[in-house]
Amino acid sequence: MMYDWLYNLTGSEILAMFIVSLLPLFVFILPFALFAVLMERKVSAHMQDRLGPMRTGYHGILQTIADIIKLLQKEDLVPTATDKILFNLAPLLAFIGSYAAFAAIPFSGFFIGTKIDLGIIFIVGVTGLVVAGILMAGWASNNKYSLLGAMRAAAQIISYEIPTLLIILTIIMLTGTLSLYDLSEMQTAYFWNWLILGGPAVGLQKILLIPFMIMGCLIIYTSTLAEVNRTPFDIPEAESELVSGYHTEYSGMKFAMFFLAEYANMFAVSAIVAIMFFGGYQSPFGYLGNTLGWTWLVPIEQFFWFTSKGLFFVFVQMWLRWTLPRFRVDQLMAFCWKYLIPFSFVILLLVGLIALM
Amino acid sequence: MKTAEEIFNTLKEKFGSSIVEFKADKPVEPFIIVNPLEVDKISLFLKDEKDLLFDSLMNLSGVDDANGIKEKDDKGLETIKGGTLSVYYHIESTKLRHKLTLKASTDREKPEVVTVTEVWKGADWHEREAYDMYGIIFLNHPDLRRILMPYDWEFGFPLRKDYKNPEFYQGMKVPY
Amino acid sequence: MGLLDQEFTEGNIVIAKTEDLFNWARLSSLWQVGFGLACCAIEMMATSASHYDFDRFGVIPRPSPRQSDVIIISGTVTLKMAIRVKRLYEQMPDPKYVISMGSCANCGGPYWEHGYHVLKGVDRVIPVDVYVPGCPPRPEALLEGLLKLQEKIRNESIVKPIRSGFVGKSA
Amino acid sequence: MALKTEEMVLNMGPQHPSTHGVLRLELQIDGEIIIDVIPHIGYLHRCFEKHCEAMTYPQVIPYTDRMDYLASMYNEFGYALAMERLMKIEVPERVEYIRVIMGELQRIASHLVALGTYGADIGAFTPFLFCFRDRERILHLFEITCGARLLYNYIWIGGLSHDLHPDFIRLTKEFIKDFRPNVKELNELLSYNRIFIERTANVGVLPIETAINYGVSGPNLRASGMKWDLRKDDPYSVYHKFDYDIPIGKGEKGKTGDCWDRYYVRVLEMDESLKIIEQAIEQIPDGDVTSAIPKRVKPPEGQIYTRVENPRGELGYFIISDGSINPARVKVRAPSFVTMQVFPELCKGFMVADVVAILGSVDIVLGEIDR
Repeated sequence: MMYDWLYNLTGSEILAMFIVSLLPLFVFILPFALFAVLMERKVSAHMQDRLGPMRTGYHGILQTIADIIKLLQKEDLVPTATDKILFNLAPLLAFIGSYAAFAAIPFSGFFIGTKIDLGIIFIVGVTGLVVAGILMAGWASNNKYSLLGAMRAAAQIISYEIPTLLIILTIIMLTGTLSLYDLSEMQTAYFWNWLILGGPAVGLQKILLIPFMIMGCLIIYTSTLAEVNRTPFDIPEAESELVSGYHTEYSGMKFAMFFLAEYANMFAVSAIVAIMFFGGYQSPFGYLGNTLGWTWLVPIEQFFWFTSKGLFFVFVQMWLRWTLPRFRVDQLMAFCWKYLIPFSFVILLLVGLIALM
Repeated sequence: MKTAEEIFNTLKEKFGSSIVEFKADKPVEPFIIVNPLEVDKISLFLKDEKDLLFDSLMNLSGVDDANGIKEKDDKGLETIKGGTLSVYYHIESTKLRHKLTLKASTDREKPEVVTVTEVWKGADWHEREAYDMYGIIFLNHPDLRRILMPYDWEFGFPLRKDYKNPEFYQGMKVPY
Repeated sequence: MGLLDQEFTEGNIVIAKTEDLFNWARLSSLWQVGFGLACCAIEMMATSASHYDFDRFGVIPRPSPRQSDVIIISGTVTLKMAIRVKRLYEQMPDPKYVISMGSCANCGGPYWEHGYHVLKGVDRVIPVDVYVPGCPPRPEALLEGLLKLQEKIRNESIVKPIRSGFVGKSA
Repeated sequence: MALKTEEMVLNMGPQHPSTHGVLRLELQIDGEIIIDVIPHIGYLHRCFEKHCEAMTYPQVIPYTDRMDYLASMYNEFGYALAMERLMKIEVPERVEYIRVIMGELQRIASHLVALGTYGADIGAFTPFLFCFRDRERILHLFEITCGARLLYNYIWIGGLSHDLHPDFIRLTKEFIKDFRPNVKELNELLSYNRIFIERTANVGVLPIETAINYGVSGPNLRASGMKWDLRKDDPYSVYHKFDYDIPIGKGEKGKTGDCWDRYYVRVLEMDESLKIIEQAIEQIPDGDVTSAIPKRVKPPEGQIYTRVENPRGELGYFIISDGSINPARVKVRAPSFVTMQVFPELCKGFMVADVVAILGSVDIVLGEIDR
């Protein structure tokens, strides 16, 4: 583990812990957010017969960096009639909420922020801060569009947390663990051990599980999509209705925080789907490092597989965004309460029965 | 399907002196001049009568006839005294496929016409526009405010022929 | 003013390099206010659509003025609208730029003489950086206007300008 | 215990991503439910009618372009038609054919903007760019004909400013060939998308009696189920020589006259326009397009109301001539102006998101509302 390795290296517990917990942020999340924003623009451009950013570096690869530097030096506007404390606190909270989640995500067997046993519950809990941040932003902005957006966001995120949790519960019930690390380790070796294909179970049980797992995967992907406010569930920041929703009044770096938090969140939920159903950091067909006997290569391969899986789901999110129209707020709620939640309950029940077999 | 002349005769029979004149001497369209204070009743009749059924108002336009006495003050600014402002109604029956033009002329100093919004709802904004541009007061109109010009515009009615543009509006210079 | 603008009284090599970086960032990510006025707005939309693709230059429309850097006044500014345009401009955070697109926004265009309700040039209410002539300007003309604006930004400085009479004093 | 709630006034516009210009809507909302909508217009009032009185008759044409800037050709068409009727000018047949071709191309271009921005209003941004991509082809056709992309000054009283470019017919045929599959693509991407139907069907239903009483015309009236098209019902130009249908709303996905019907009627109309163009470029006769242009436009004293079927509905010109070279009065009956009046009726009881959907579906152009 990285912590042990660093502890041996530095000889200081605090320093080792500090570096380990900061590493995901600097090694991964910030570059990822920068990359994801660019990817979004490139994906959308190529889907729309355009080219996207072209003038900053080769095919515009420095575009997001330019955006961030620009946002950093923008004037920091705080409108007069806002609730100043909440207004300044809100982006921070949203930022913390989405970035803290990364602490428990296993990027590889070697590289994991903190190997807590309640990993999945921690992530679900800590992303709840985002809702608080959004609500604060909407309220403090003293703007009706922001308020409407924040109300929509709160209602939506809380509602869609239920199907997410029900599916997570199903998985917990099936595997008996809350730790994301254990969950990933369980689906090791080959892709038929992934939970979407029934997990490491064998025989009739595995075959019976497959349809429910696929359904569960679709449900959790849909509801996490709603939790991170992506099309077709992007009503809290619906551009054509609410200008830009809860962050209408934010400018400069505070807006960038919301912006980056959104993209970090996208990856976080994609990672959850990847871990729960697609084997996390496990390779679909063994490791080159094991074959060649280079053990140091294995974590790198794992990291590669994990990010590829995560990025693939992020790409699907973008694909959906640039294809689908968006729901109306009542249809969105109806979709959650009338379809997703009953279905997840049925899955929970039936998977429980199968697991008893 | 009825010609304008037949409709004029029907109206004349029904309303008598409220229907002033049938004018067909100029190209291209003949029109009927009616009393501005009776327009609503005439319109209602036109809409409801079985063989007329004018169910749609195509257009309603205010017009400055500019037929008063033109006066120049010492600065060379021209004002028009007296004469008339008119309202033209272009109506049509989508069922019987016939069209008709009505004209109501009113006094320039005290321009008052009865509204037809009760008859054709589409007249609402057209009348507000005529008020905005010519200052024609539509009696009984539900919401007679300016529509195109700013609500606080106090420099007169711009489409009148003797309208003078102000120098400044809210600190912004208006002329070129 | 942006956060660091004119915080320094004299230039040196560090500041010069920072300045270059900042200017590069500013000119490569000019987010525009998603705001159209009249006919020119259609050409502006065509410029951001597939054929001409504004996004190549890093220009994306933002619905909220708070998050934008450049406002393209695309069309006739009427007296009723001028107050709102001004308000919109004031809502944008510094550094902010204005492109006046089309004859109407430049000087009143075809409405200059008899337009009793037309503001003859948007520069009567807000400061304009680049004027793009045409009625309406072709998308290529708007792109040229954007390149001109980028050129202007490239030569900006974060050093406080030295004004005669104030040399050496904290003005 | 009943919860005490308060109504809220939400100001939408003049700067708002989906008001299609500078319209301001004052929404009275209870939560997200619309109680009342008050439209405020005039933010683009460019004094068209005052300019007409100051200009000579031919000089008015560039100003008509700038009213409905998405359908400039048709605005010129209507004005030229009114003047020709007032002055009793016989127009060469070739001119009429070219006008029809241009008008129908313009109708497609205008509908493409309407459909694309409607998609963007509902939240699908990609169809918007697809529509603009196709529209660019039409603009190219206009450009080789008269040199302008958006505002043309092409149709003059009694004729046209230029004859067709030699390549025009070939390029138009190519465009038609390429465009048909693109309409199919649009249908797959947007029209029959389940979420799109959910958002638009049964929303903002316009009953036919209300529509007629308000004077609503064009695709919005046809979507309510009335077969009323001035090209057939009040024929002008050479439209009677072509074979085409008038698509009407059938309530396929919801009630007749809902947003989806209004949207889909426009999709179908593009197809009918293609048919007209195809027939027109087959039949187009030879001739001189400038021969009937009068040297001096000085109509006799009189008045005329002429209307044409603009992409947005009935575009009427009411021209009063006092015998001089300037019009005494030009009043434009703008279809969007009339349609906008019925808008508050459509919105009541729906949600904030539906206001955007309804506004997009009636397809307004602010330049025409405010003139």
